[in-house]
Amino acid sequence: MLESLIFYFFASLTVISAATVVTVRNPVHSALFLVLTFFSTAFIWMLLEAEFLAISLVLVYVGAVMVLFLFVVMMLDINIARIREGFIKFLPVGIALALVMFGLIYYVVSGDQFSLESMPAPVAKSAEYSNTKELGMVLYTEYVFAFEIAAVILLVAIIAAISLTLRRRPGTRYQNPSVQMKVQKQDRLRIIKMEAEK
Amino acid sequence: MIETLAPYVPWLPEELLYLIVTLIKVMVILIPLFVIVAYYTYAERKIIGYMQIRIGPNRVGPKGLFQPFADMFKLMFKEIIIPTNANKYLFIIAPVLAFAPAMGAWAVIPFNDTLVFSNINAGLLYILAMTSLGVYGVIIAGWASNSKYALLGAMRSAAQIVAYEIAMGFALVGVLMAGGSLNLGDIVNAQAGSMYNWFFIPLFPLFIVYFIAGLAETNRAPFDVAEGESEIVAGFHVEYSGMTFAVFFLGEYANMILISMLTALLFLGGWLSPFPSLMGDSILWLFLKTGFFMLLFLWFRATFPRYRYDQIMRLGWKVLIPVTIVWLVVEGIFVYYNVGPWFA
Amino acid sequence: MAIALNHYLVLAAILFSISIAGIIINRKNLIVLLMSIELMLLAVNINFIAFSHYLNDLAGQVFVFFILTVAAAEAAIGLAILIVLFRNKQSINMADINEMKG
Amino acid sequence: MIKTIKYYLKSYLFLELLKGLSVTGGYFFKKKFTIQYPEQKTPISPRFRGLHALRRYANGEERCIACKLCEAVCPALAITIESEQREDGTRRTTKYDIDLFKCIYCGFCEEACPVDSIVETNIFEYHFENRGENIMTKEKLLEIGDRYEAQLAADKSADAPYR
Repeated sequence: MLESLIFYFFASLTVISAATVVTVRNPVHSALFLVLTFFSTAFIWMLLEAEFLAISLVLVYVGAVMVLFLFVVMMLDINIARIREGFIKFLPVGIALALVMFGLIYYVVSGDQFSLESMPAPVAKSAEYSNTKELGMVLYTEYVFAFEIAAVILLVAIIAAISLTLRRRPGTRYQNPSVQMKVQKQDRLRIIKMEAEK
Repeated sequence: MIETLAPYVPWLPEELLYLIVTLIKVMVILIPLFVIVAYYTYAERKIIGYMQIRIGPNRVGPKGLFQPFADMFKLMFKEIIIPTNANKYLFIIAPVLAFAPAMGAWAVIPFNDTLVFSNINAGLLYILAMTSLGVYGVIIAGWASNSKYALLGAMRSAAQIVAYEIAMGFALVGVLMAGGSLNLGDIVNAQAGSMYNWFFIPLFPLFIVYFIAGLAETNRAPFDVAEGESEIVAGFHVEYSGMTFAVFFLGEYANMILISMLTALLFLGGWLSPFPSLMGDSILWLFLKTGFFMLLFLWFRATFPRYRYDQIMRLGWKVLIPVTIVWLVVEGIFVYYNVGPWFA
Repeated sequence: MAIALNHYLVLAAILFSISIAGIIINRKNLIVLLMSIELMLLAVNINFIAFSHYLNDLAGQVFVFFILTVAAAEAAIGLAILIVLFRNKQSINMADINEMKG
Repeated sequence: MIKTIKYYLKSYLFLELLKGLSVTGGYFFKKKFTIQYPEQKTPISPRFRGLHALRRYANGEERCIACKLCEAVCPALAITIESEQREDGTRRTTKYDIDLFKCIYCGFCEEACPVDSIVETNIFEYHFENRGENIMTKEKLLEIGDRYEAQLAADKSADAPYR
């Protein structure tokens, strides 16, 4: 009873905030609602006993990716009126397509093959069970190759993101603090003997 | 606890009793925390005063001991001003968002072998997730205030916290490798033995990095560019006053205490006694160690000038993260060859 | 009363449809487009985890793990492109990215 | 080479940071300089320049002879003097106003006065509660002079050897 209550609460929160993400005017608001979506989804994952992924969703998405989104959205001076052009025009098409899509998926998933009878809920895990540990076991044995590829993808993404945005502004002067720190008296100061003027 | 209470209130349904007991537990953690936060602010003013050869607050009560209450009443009765064109909801929500994760993280902190509110397996991950949420309060406050300085502070804080979280996470990975668990209680118990077994010896660079990243995560001096009184007035909370400001304040200090306690738990063996042959393990050891790091927070603030913003980023990305990565490799070698008493 | 698997699947389906609608109605706004893609991936992830739970197989969670990694990388590069675009055009309107046509 | 090694040692061992911490740590135990103001006060020099006063001679005659030197020297134009002749042929002021909002407490009036009439006392705690109270009239100045004459005379004699 409590479980379904939690499920329906967070599921409706997820759906409402997701709908707000795509309809709200201000990109900052939509980013914040996306944060809410991720957060409530994390609770739903928690219900599904995927605690490691639920926490890493909060950690990676809410803690890092969405901060990046917010950072960019707040930094750019966006003309909201311009990017909202065509919102009303495409609204019927969008809703129609979404409904069609939903209808199709619903037709498939609402069938008997996914109901409680044909696919009963698994028995609850014991307190000793550690989702993180099990996931690690699988990840570092069966999927170790895929894991390494994922690591390389992340590395490539870092390099790509940096090389895309890196630019040297011509004409700006940089100071190198470590050189400044290292400087000694004899590097800057020269004491010379000069004959006094007559 | 439920078992002991149940006979006294047989008419109460069990779920409700469970709820009440949980609430009592929460209160048992939070109320002392609030008192400590209040006196931590007093200690900060006193200690920094002493380091600047002044004597700090000494008017309210003997030696100024009631100063925190005076501050509290002042802040409670002050008007909350919402700036024109500010986003009202976000403006009010922001302090709560800064405050709630700082409180939430305390749920998994063990004070003792058995004294822990919620003994979850992924405790370390949960802590990391909670500390990363704190930045939302700052960003939303900065954006919702509709003020240049606040926005600047928010932007600085966002970039800074994302940068330092990586270093912090890597430092925690080191602890995780040494402790062999994500559960904070298990990590402390893995350090059992004498002072020599504590993790700060094999993980010394990570210990330093963790504490520095902790300073940066809590936006404390010398990394307090998000507030930066002398350059952007008060950064993200310029527009806040009264209770809303007080909530930010509470959150920041609770976070400082949290980081201090985590450093004590993860690297200094928590409640374990440094000389087990002389004195037994006790919660007092944990408080002593935490108190030392809390003092360091204040001491650093009294000593170091504020970093310039670009130098903060340089330190985070180019110094701390490489140091942690190198040390993780070194630690891997340690683990492989079962070095010392730590990885046996 | 336990929750049936198709509850989770329907939830994922709703999220997926919302994100499709989002892509269509916000087609000028690059940022919301990126966010819609994140939503879509999230819907897929819910499916994966639900199946993993009900089939008692961790493979689904491993997949989610990889999707999270790739999606984070995608978001980072997407935002980098967005910034470069804004720096060159002072706009994030999709209609302004028309120099590369045919 | 050696220099680089020394530099890296210095920065990675946090020597400079520790030095900084030891400085603040040392000051923590030093004697504090704080003065608890309303209860304790710092000593005041006899040359202290505070609130103004007009002095009298020992026989009760006011010293000011309306020479207007102070009015002339005042850089802030804070002093206004009007004068007329008395029946005994001496000249005395009828109006001697100092606007304390204009006054910059430079002490030039005191220096310029040939008869040591206008002086600055060591009173530095005073306030106004109404508009217009910032104008110190002749009566008020004389009254202050009468009240603090002992102090003023002592200050003057303490300063006299250096003039």
